[in-house]
Amino acid sequence: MNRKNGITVCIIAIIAVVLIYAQSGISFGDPVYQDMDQYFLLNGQVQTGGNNICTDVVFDFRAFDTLGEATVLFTAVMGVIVIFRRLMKGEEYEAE
Amino acid sequence: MNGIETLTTGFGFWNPIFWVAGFVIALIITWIIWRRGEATYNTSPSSTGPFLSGNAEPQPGEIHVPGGNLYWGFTQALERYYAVIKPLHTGNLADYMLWYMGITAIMLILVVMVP
Amino acid sequence: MKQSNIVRITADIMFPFIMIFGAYVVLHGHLTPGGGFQGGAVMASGVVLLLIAHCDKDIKTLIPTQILKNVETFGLLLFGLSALAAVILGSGFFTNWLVNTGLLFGTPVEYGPNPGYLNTGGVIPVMNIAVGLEVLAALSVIAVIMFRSTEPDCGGEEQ
Amino acid sequence: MTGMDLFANLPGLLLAVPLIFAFATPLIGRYLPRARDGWVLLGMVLTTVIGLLIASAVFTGGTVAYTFGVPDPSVTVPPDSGGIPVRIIFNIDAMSAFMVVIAVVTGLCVMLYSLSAASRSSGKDGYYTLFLLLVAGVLGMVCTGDLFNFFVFLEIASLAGAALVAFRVDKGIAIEAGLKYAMLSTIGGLFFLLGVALLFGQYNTLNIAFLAERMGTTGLTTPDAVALVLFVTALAMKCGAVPMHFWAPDAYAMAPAAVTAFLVVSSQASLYALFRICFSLYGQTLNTVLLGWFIIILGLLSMFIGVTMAILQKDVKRLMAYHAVSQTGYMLLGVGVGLAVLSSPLLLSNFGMMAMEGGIFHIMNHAFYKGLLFLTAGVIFYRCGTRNLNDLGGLGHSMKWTMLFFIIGALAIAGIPPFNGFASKLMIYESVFSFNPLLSIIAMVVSILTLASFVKVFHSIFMGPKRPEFADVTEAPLPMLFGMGVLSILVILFGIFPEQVVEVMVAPAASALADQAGYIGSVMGGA
Repeated sequence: MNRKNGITVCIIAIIAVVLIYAQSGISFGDPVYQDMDQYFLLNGQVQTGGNNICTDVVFDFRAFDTLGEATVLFTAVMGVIVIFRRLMKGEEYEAE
Repeated sequence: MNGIETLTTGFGFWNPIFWVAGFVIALIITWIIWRRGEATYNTSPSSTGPFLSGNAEPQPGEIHVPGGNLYWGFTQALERYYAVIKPLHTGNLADYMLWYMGITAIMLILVVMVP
Repeated sequence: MKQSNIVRITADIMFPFIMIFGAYVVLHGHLTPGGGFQGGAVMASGVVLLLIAHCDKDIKTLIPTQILKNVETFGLLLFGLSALAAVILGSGFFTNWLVNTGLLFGTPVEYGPNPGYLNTGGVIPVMNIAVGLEVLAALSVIAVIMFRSTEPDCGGEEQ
Repeated sequence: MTGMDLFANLPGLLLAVPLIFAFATPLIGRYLPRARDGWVLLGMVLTTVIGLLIASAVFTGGTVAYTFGVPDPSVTVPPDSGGIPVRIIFNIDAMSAFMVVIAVVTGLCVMLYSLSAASRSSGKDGYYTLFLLLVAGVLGMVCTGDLFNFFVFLEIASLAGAALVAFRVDKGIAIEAGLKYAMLSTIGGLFFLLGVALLFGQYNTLNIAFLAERMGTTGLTTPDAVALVLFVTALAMKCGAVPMHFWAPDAYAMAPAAVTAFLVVSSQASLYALFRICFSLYGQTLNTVLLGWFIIILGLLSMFIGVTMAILQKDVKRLMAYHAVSQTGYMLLGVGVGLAVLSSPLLLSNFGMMAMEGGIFHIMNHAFYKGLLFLTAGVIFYRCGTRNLNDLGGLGHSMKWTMLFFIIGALAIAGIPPFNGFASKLMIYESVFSFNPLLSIIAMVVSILTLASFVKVFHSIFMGPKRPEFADVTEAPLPMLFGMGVLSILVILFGIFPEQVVEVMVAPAASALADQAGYIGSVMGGA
């Protein structure tokens, strides 16, 4: 058991160190390429009519992703409804 | 044969027509062998039925051969292999996670160390 | 377990304010920070507050699950159909077909600072409202069902 | 609305139809319960028609790029953006179209089967909703040309799959299996998202084609390599490659059989994404030999450990689940060989393309015959109420059609001619043999063991005298037989006419996968 805990700690440490090392290669706040961000800032307000560029990106430029995220939430709700439908009723087995 | 074409793999080929032809030829050979057999062979149960030390043969339905251990000999032969492999399938979510993270960690080391 | 009167009355008083604040965040999503997800979560927190304060009452009559489910479906269908309407109007899926038309949410906007006009943004406010309703209902349904299922005397979810 | 507009918007509708039908299903199930079965079937049929239309358009006219949110969806790069694609783009090339065909055909068969298989369960609204969402998730995963969009659909498919695994609560065992699937999928998805973030932070775009172009100009940086590892391990785990396969037997065994048949397709969508990222995103930028060998080793381990574990099993569906792991190994082996020789045009044209075609063809064949096998296992459980091989027996007397379908599926998975498994396995054996004979020999040994374990299943379930406890077992209901029948006809047809399938669908898919410049050009315009 102790050996497994040691391995777990080692693995997590390795992943953390490598990820920190990897992201240190990217300059935060000053990316090499900025063209897509600039496009949103310059054209977002006029093209979509919204003052809030975040919402413009989320609901216009990437609205399809937002539909996907809303679907994820809907999936979670359906999952909860399905799983809890008989947990409390004492019926334990169900034929396929 | 338009429609049934040969699947060429670059090294060999596969054509269902040839396969069917081979199947038919095998059937014909079987039939020839069967024809050459002894026609007067006694097919009554007294000569083909199992001889169970003089005991009555059990009715069909009384015998059930469970399939679970059909390859007992095979698993015995690979006992040492299975002794390693089987305990890995613990059914414990933490172990599953550990394997996934472990492979990720090994690959990360490989990628960062080997340029 | 019965909560004290202070908790119950405070929850009752807070509930409309939380809902109004959430609705504000949803409706002004295209002008100020926030949007459908954030405002919906705020409104759902109001429902959960009500749930906690009145847990001794019959939750079925307090918060009808079926209405919440219908609201959720309505929100998602509004989202999907407002995106699909663009296809019916002859352009691509998810095109912002209301913007700069001068109709509902269609006032054109100039580049640069402005005081923030509510009647802008095209389908963005429509989708914000749709997502707001969906998130409100979805989070509330999850909370209500899990809460009801863990109460031993309340019984499971009706199907 | 003109017909042209509708046709140009088919890729959008491919996702819109299952999603909107899924959203409305709870409402219809509540207020018009009689119309529900027809509603979900209509949704699935519409999705199938749209998917097949798109696939035929792609196979005849080349890659279809579809941009979301612009008046003309075929314009991928806005004229005023300075040559960068800013919106979400569906980039459906031959490989994606190939996966779409698999998903819609299997989905339709499984839906037909479900109409009677789920008739005894409660919570059918949730079942059908989640199934449509799973179909939508898989279709989104295989169509999208955008990394974050892929992550979103990965989440949808994972959550819907996990909820469906837990659908039969079954004393909580199914919920445990669903929880394992959900946890591993979520952790894998989050690592994937971390990789996406590493790429986005450097290149300021999420479009796969544009990322590939920018990565080609700057060369492979350390964050790129780390992101590649995160992608590859997360997707290899999601497709059930050994040694990250442990969730697969648990989840496949506890899910309803119809769901399992589609979960196989869901896993293969992850496999597709693994190939897509290795070939189209990283492609020539990195040392493909090392990555190719990593995938080959994963494939070998999957094949061998999967089949040897399968031989031990006493639960029909668990046994088949280990075979699913084992068959995934063939696909990894075939495409891994193609990846290992990608940088050498001579070797690629000698045997690399053939190996890739074999591996890709095997994806389709596996989806069909493994779907068929899981459906027959579901019929047996539906009629007999047990999946234990030791209790079953003598069902061949009363379930003749099921037995026939099982034989077809079992012979196909073992690679016996003239079924479809043989065609793709032949392609893999012969091409891998010229890469490295040892790999090919191992693949053949695994095939023999596969046949052996299916002989065991066949013997235990169908052979022997009729058992008294199953005396009143009758043949499966008609919709179930119909769903299985369609799949088995496909299995036989693809075995008899493999060359046509390879020419029309598999070879374009393989060359689309190997052709990174073509993939970039389809979005960015010009190669």
